[in-house]
Amino acid sequence: MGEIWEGFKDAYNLLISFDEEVYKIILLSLYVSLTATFVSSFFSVPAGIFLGIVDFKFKKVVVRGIYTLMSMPPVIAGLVVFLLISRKGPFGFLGLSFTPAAMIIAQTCLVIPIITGIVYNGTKQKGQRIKMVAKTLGADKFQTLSLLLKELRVNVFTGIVTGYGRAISEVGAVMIVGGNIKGYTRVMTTSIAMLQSMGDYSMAIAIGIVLIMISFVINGILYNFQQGE
Amino acid sequence: MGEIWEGFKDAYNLLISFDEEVYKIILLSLYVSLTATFVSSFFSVPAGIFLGIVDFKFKKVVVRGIYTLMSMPPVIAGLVVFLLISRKGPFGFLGLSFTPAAMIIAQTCLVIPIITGIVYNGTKQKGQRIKMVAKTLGADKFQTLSLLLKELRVNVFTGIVTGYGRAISEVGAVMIVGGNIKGYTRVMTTSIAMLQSMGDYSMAIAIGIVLIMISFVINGILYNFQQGE
Amino acid sequence: APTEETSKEVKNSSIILATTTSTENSGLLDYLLPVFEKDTGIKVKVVAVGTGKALKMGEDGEADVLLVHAKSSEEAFVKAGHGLERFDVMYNDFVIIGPKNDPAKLYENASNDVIKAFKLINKGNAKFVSRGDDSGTHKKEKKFWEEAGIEPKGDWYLSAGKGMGDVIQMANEIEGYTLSDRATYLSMKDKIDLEILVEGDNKLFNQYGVIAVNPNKNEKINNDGAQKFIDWILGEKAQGLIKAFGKDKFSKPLFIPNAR
Amino acid sequence: MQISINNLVKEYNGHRVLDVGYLNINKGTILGIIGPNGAGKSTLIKIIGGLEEATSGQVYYNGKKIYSQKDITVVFQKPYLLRTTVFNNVAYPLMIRKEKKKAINNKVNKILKEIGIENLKNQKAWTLSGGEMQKVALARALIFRPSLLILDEPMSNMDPSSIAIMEEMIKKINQIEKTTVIIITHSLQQAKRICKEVVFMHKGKVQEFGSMKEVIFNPKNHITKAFIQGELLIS
Amino acid sequence: MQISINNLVKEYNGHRVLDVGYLNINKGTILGIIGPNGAGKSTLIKIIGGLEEATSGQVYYNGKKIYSQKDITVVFQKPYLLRTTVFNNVAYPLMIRKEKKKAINNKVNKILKEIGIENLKNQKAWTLSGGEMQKVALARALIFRPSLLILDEPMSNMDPSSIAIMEEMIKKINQIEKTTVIIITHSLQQAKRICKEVVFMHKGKVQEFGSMKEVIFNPKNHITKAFIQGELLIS
Ligand SMILES: Nc1ncnc2c1ncn2[C@@H]1O[C@H](COP(=O)(O)OP(=O)(O)OP(=O)(O)O)[C@@H](O)[C@H]1O
Ligand SMILES: Nc1ncnc2c1ncn2[C@@H]1O[C@H](COP(=O)(O)OP(=O)(O)OP(=O)(O)O)[C@@H](O)[C@H]1O
Ligand SMILES: [Mg+2]
Ligand SMILES: [Mg+2]
Repeated sequence: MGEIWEGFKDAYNLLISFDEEVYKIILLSLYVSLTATFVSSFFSVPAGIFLGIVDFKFKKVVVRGIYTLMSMPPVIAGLVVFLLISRKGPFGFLGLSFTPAAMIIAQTCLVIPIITGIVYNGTKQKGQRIKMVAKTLGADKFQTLSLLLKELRVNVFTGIVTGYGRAISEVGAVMIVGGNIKGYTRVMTTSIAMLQSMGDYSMAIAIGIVLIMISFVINGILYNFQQGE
Repeated sequence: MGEIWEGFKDAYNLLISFDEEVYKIILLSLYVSLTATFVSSFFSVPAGIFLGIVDFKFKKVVVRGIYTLMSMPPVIAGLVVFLLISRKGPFGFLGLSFTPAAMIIAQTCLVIPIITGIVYNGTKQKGQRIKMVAKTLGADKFQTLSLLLKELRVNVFTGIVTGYGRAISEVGAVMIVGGNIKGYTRVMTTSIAMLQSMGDYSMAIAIGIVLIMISFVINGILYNFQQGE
Repeated sequence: APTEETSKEVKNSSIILATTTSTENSGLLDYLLPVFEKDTGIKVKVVAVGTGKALKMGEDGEADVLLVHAKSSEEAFVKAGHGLERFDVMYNDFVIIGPKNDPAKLYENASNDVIKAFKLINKGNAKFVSRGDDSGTHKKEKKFWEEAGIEPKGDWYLSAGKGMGDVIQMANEIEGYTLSDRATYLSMKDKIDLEILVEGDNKLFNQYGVIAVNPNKNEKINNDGAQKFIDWILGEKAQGLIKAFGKDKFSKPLFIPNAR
Repeated sequence: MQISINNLVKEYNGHRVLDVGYLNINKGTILGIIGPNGAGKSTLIKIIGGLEEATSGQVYYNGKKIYSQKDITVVFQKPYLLRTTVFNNVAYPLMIRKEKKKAINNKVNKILKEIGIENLKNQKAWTLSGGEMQKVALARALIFRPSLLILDEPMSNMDPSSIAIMEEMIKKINQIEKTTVIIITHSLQQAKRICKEVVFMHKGKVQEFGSMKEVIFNPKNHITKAFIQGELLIS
Repeated sequence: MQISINNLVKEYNGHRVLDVGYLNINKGTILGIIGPNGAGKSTLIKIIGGLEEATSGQVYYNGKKIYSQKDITVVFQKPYLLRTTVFNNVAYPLMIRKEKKKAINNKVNKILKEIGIENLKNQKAWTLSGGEMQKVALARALIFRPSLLILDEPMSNMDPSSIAIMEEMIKKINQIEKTTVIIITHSLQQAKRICKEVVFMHKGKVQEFGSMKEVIFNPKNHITKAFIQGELLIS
């Protein structure tokens, strides 16, 4: 219990210490998870919208597959990516193992189904009508997509926030593909896991608090994009 | 790479081996994560609906707080629950540390914000109109809630599926509060993490495959509840 | 009241053992504990963590008994009153493992001199993966660097903050060196390309100890069970079992019992 | 139910869209509300129906501030139908009133037949045509015999013969059960056919209130006059 | 734009809701579609507007199967407005046609003024009253001068004087730009005022097609006759 309160104190000290290592860890976390969220959104938001308004054979199976992949354990995503990019793997020649790039790839795999699933769900409910209006007003394919994006922004926002939440908070995938190398691939969650495994609870909680505070700010920024209502 | 294909073979062998330990692990995973999802839904679905239709002071802050808690790292959730229920913690007298009950509690904490956030989002968009209709037709509070549930079932479904996905796939929280004790608190994700750290990749992937297959079935069952459209 | 009695019985019938990953991952506990449970009726719940965390769990009274390998920390632990008494149980040894082609030429020049080997790694600018997690192994490694007069820092030195198995895999992936306990290495040998390059130095001795957690921490601590476990594992039967463990598979025991 | 309104004001961000000083609606009347778009008609009835808060002012139901929501119903301008079948939509108010299954069946079948949509009974509500939706919404409100029935342009998408049937039903319920009916309409014809009294609203204010004849043939107010002339212009 | 329809059929789960053998809509006409609820009017115009697939049959636009969606617009029975201001809603078709900002401004302000809602310019679309929404939806369709304008009960919630204004605008566009207009309405009065030709539909079939006078004063078909009498009954 005491550790929780101490965690708050430590979090404060951590932030005002301006320790370079701490800030590097925070920045790398943000870089990796935000990039993964951004890359995923780039594919998933259009994919979710597409799924929501277009009918095709086996659509039901695809949708159920996506919902299922929402339950993909981060460790498995990490492991599969690791095996693909490892020295002996098919993409070994790229030399990606234990790099931030590998961490981004693994998190992207994890986040894609989440954003796709949530955006699909919102589109299914309102997408058809929006598409029709766009059509009647003479919008081309790209304009229709951008209108759908605008009108469905609340759902897109929820999808992205949920996806970001998954990315920033997961530890299994980045731990495996990144390796938690000090000064290079160590991020907030891997630090937390490490500190926890070393029994340094209050420091672990301190970093957790910092992580949550940062998420609060980031959600605020994302929230402003979907505003205007 | 080869490990991935071997993983499929191993998954098959695992399932047809009818090994008691394997089935115990699978069943415990399901028990813990489904119970956590169920308990969370019980609180979160009404809470999300409530947030979506009722206005109050500081609502915006509460909503942003919930979105933020979606990014709570499982390790932190696990750690905080652990400190609370640990022998010297305030709830130590309950003797919950390293028990399945503790795992359920930790996962519940993790899943509550996710379901609440997604349900809130759906309710915000349609809840007000549904509430009005219920009112005009003379529904009392409970009947209104049950009508909202029915009409918003697609959103509720997405929330529950996303929450379940988080619960079944996370390893950080259950590892800490459960301890990965063989035959007692070992679940699929902690097994995967352990096998992975022992370098037994194909077996780790095999369990991952089994986990995903099970999620496919569970999502199918959940999906049927929201059908009827 | 009858309920109190049953709850006491349940309490007596199980203990929490905090230990390092090496004892669990090597399969030793899976091999020993069923026998213990049959002999005493006490169920053992194993929580496998690093030595640092295991000691912390003891300090917090979260575990009843510890089986760890960091002798000086263990003695400090007992001295601070967190544990009752420390006993030697068994030992194995540490080894330096590395890639077959051995770029820093450890096997050629330092096959039984760990300090020299560390110097060679540093001089050859070969990659080294450190546990970096304050575990028993990590503490040992730090001591060697100190003795070698090297401050491990730079691109060649990767501090991973992970368990032994993970670190071995990392070393394997980047074709670097690492310090490992023999048991974990042997249990993973088939899956990796690393070989033992340095062994046999007295400094690489790895002693495991058992400690009962001081029951004054909280009333949930099952000291009776812990004592029974200590008595049992130090006893002839268990020591014999330890000696036999792994012989068939590795032709050598993984741990050598040395209880007095 | 008798309704009286006292100094009712509704503002949105300081913009006043409703400002009704005093209005008394007698039990058993059929009151028509007419007036141009944006006059505040829907806002007024939403407040009366307890679905929106007034910025200030009061509504009294039979002289009291409280009322049972079970007695009042509102049919919206854009009906919201539940995502289920036509039958279940119409049966819903009876179901929540815990009527017997058989009674529900009889009542629903009867009303669906009366308005000529018994063939749509098992159709999903969201596949209905616009007029069909309005019929279902109206049937759902009429079936549980509220004592105050508020209708917001309930027949705007219906065909003429359906309108005739619906108007008959409303008149009948009003006669037999003494239900107070408030109906917003843009059709002076319709107001003439069914309303006993009529209110003319403009820019949030009640400009005219009186019997049908008074308001239409003898408007006191030049705005009302202009509105009615506009109507005559197009009919 | 000239439209001809050939054996158009629409079925839902085997239930036929539309079955139009042959129908020719001349360029520059104003065609009214009347008929009871559920007759298939909305279904027909959705297919013509390219918004729904027919189960079988063809629609030809100026003799061809292909057409530019930029030339055709449909105003729905329940308008869907974008979640933004009135101005942005009306400006949207011009924006996607990449008109200059100034030109857009002028055009939008002009049309809002013409229909008397310039004061709502900056109001969010979802706060509008029912009639105001219809005005915005109609303005949004009229502003970009389509060559085929399809309207599904576009004025059902408007007040009489707004209806008069809107009808004038439609007639003017039809005259000046030779826009083909198809309008569904339940008001025979309205059909009389603006339509050159009229189609009477019943149960998915075209029962009657001809000039306004022919259909209304001299219906060939007893169903049409009954419908028109129903209308007379209430008006
Ligand atoms: N949230 C809001 N913000 C600003 N103005 C609003 C808001 N809600 C409604 N209004 C305005 O209030 C006025 C009254 O609306 P109301 O729906 O009561 O009109 P109405 O008389 O029912 O019109 P109609 O005949 O078109 O249905 C309208 O001009 C509308 O634009
Ligand atoms: N998905 C569907 N399944 C079954 N029936 C449907 C479906 N969609 C539409 N219908 C039916 O098709 C018929 C024609 O509908 P449509 O909307 O074209 O009618 P309409 O002539 O426009 O009527 P209204 O005047 O009420 O607007 C209706 O009876 C409707 O119930
Ligand atoms: Mg209105
Ligand atoms: Mg229609």
